[in-house]
Amino acid sequence: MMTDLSIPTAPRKRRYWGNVWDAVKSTAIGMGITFKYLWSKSVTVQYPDEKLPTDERYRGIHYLEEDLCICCDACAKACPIDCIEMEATRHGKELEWHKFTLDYQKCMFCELCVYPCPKDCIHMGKEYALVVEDRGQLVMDLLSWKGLTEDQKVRIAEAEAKKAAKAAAQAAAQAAAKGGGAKMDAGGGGGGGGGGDSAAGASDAAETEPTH
Amino acid sequence: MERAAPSPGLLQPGQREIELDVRTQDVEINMGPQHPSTHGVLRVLIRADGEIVTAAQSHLGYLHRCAEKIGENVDWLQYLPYTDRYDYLAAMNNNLGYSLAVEKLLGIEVPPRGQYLRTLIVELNRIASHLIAFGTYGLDIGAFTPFFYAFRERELLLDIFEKICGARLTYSFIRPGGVFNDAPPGWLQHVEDFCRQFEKKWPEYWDLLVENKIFIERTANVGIIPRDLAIAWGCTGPMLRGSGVDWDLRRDQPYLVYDRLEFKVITGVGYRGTVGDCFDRNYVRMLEMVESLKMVRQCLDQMPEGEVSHPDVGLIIRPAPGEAYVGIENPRGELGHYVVSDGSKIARRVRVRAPSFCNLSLVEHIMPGTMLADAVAIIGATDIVIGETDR
Amino acid sequence: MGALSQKFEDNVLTTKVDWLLNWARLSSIWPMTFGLACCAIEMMAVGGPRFDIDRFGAGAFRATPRQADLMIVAGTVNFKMGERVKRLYDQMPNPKYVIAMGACATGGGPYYKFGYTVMKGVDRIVPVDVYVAGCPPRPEALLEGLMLLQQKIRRQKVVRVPKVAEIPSTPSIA
Amino acid sequence: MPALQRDTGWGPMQAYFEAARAAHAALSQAGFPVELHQPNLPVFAAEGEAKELAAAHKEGKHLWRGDAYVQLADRGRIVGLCRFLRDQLAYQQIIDVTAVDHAAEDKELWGMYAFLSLTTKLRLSVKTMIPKDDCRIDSIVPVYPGANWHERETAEFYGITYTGHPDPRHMLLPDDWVGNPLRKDYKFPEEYHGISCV
Repeated sequence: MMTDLSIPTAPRKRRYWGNVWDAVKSTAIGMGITFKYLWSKSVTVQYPDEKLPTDERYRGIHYLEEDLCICCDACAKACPIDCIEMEATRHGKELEWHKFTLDYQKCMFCELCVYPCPKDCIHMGKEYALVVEDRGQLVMDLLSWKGLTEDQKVRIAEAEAKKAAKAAAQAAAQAAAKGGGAKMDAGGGGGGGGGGDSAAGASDAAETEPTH
Repeated sequence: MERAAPSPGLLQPGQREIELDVRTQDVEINMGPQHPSTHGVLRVLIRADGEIVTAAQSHLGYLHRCAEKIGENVDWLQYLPYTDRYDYLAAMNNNLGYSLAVEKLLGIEVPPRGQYLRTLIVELNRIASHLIAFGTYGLDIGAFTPFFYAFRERELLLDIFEKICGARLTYSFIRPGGVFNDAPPGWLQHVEDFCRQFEKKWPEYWDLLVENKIFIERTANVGIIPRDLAIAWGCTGPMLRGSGVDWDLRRDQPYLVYDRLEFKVITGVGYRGTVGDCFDRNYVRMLEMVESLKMVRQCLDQMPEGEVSHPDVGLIIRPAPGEAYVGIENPRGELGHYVVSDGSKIARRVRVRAPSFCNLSLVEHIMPGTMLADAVAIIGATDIVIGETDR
Repeated sequence: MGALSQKFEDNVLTTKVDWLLNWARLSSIWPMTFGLACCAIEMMAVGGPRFDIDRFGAGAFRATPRQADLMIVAGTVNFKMGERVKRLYDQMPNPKYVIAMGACATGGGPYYKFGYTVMKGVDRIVPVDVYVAGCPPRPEALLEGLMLLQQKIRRQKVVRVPKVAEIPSTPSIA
Repeated sequence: MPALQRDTGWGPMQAYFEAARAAHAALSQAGFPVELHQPNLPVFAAEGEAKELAAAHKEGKHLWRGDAYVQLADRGRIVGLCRFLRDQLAYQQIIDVTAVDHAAEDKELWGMYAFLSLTTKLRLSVKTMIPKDDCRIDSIVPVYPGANWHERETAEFYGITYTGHPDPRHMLLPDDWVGNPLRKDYKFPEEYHGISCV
């Protein structure tokens, strides 16, 4: 239902006592409105005891899905103030992370770093309260681990072993080609070596995407 | 302080002693940059003879943040977050002004749903901005309570903004080519709930502050800006309309979907004083909230389905060479963006024509002759945002 | 505290006196109305009904630095304003605290790269106690900052002699 | 230029083009040395416009889009032009006074003026060239008082001297600031009053 929002016409000019009456009356009306809220429910949120739920799209402190990230620098380039810095060493398809820092002395939470990410791995989180006593702590490392994980080491070892096997097979094929000429064997051996790698899902695109 | 103050008791030869009731002398008062009743870090140097202001001079630049230089150094899209920060009370409108200027160079039209969503959210932001203007204006002239009422409703609006774009103040939501995200499910219902709630609250503000006799005495017939003066000094927005000029870019040079919406342009009518006084400027803002609410409702009714952004505009924008000026109706007046492109991904020039800047330039000229206490009322009624005057 | 400050050794009595004084200080921090930019709006929101900074005893926003204990630097400080910030800080009575609210006050923020007039951190002119990240920080984050400041005040030694390791290193003031 | 079939969403384009044409005609009739510049790209981008633009750029053709504007050849007559616009063509409001520096090696700055008419609801932008080695132009404050602060601001950002300006103080920068920040050859300062800028 629409409340009537039309404006009443201005009353005629009043003299001294009229003014006094106006002042008292309008103040009383205002007091009445305020008084009405005495019994209504308070809107105050008792932070930190109760916290408002942050929304789905809230742009808070970033978080990084490190296992997906390919260190492509797209977010750093999209940042208007260059507050993202990343550094990693490549071991074939695996990345050895050294740092991925976000400088909250500069960051303005504009979300422009999130859009260009090819792997959709950097997000704005729901955390917002970042208070420190030392300014240097605001340069935050988003990495949850540094260096190589055990899984990665295993995968690197596997990949290297495969590479070695492939190289050996190729060498053998070449030797065979020199000797008799069975090229078909060598091609088949190489294909089988590539297809058997099941752990390459995340790092597959690393070869096609632009690198650091 | 050219005039030396006469020192009591020391008579020059041949001088006759005159007893004065009140001995006044010129004093220079620095209002600001840190002052409770200037909106931000404005410094107004006031020379007063007793209680009467004889001259005023504004000093700006205490919040100069080089927005225009930054515009020449970052990408077209990367500049968008900076537009939030010059008029931080109406960041959506700033995003819109910049986006429209870039779209003019891109030569693209945003899909209807995008247009409606923009209109809707811009009007909601106008309400939020006018709420602050209303609350802090009360605060300026001594009424503390309206501030709490204004902030209570504003928090509801900020919840709405937070749901759609994830930020409370610096939204970066409207972008060149459309908007970043479509409304989440249930969001439009949320807006409708707000409309219903706000409609009940608005008459309270009217009774609480605008009809209050003390408020009327402080603002009516104070700081009168005649119609011609307002036009000549390039005032826009509520400042111009408060002086009785019937001018609103939303109606007269319609952008977005304003030509499909029905609304009234509010002008000052001298409701409690003379046309163009501080009361009228506040009056225009108060009633504009209602008009904005009407527009929001119409947008909700007419909201079409479909895409919200133009598909061709990506993250790297390369507009055609050329220059474009787009002025939109901000809560404070005409916000103009003048952009010059050379066809590359970085702008040649981003010029911001800030409404507060132009409105404020007149203030120092209407202040002389008023009482010192009225200076606060005049600055408050101008509703400036220093982030915008200084950029 | 003047003549009595930091004169006494650790003992039961001085510890309790310290506790009492610190408790009094941290429960009635009076901030200064010192809004500079966007963050000031969030600072006002903290004073508003939903977040209500009065619950922490810090709701009495004073307009003059002479009555204030806490300066919340809410917004971008540029060189023109920096001079005034310093002057305002100097006018505040001891003990005084500074919260740098938001990215701009902390380290230049978004204006770090091309903002030729923007000071890259307010700690270049006044010593800062607590930094609050965000652009602008949510009101809750500012409340968090206030609570951190209260913790910091709780650790203060008022009448006791501080150990060398506990003396905070004040940044050089230009 | 084809008439618009749909609404643009950013304001009445066609009306502004016509305003520029009409203003140009009236001004040249009154004896002002003006020329009209109109965009030569359509208002709405066509498919594959980027390629067309690139090709045109290679050939040295200047294709551009945006607002039409009137260029004044003799910058000494800017005050007269403003008075003519205000009195004869009913452009009551000055909206903006600014300048553009295109490149550090350019010899000239653009001086830009934007006008608005409240009665005819039209806009007009006027441009004039200001050489960098003789960076002065007459102030239009006597005609449009609203240009006062705009000119002060442009003066400090670009180093343009507005002769006859009633209040030529610094506007936004400190009084002892060195350099004109919006010039393209501006060097960012290293320190200010002993406070490092980096």
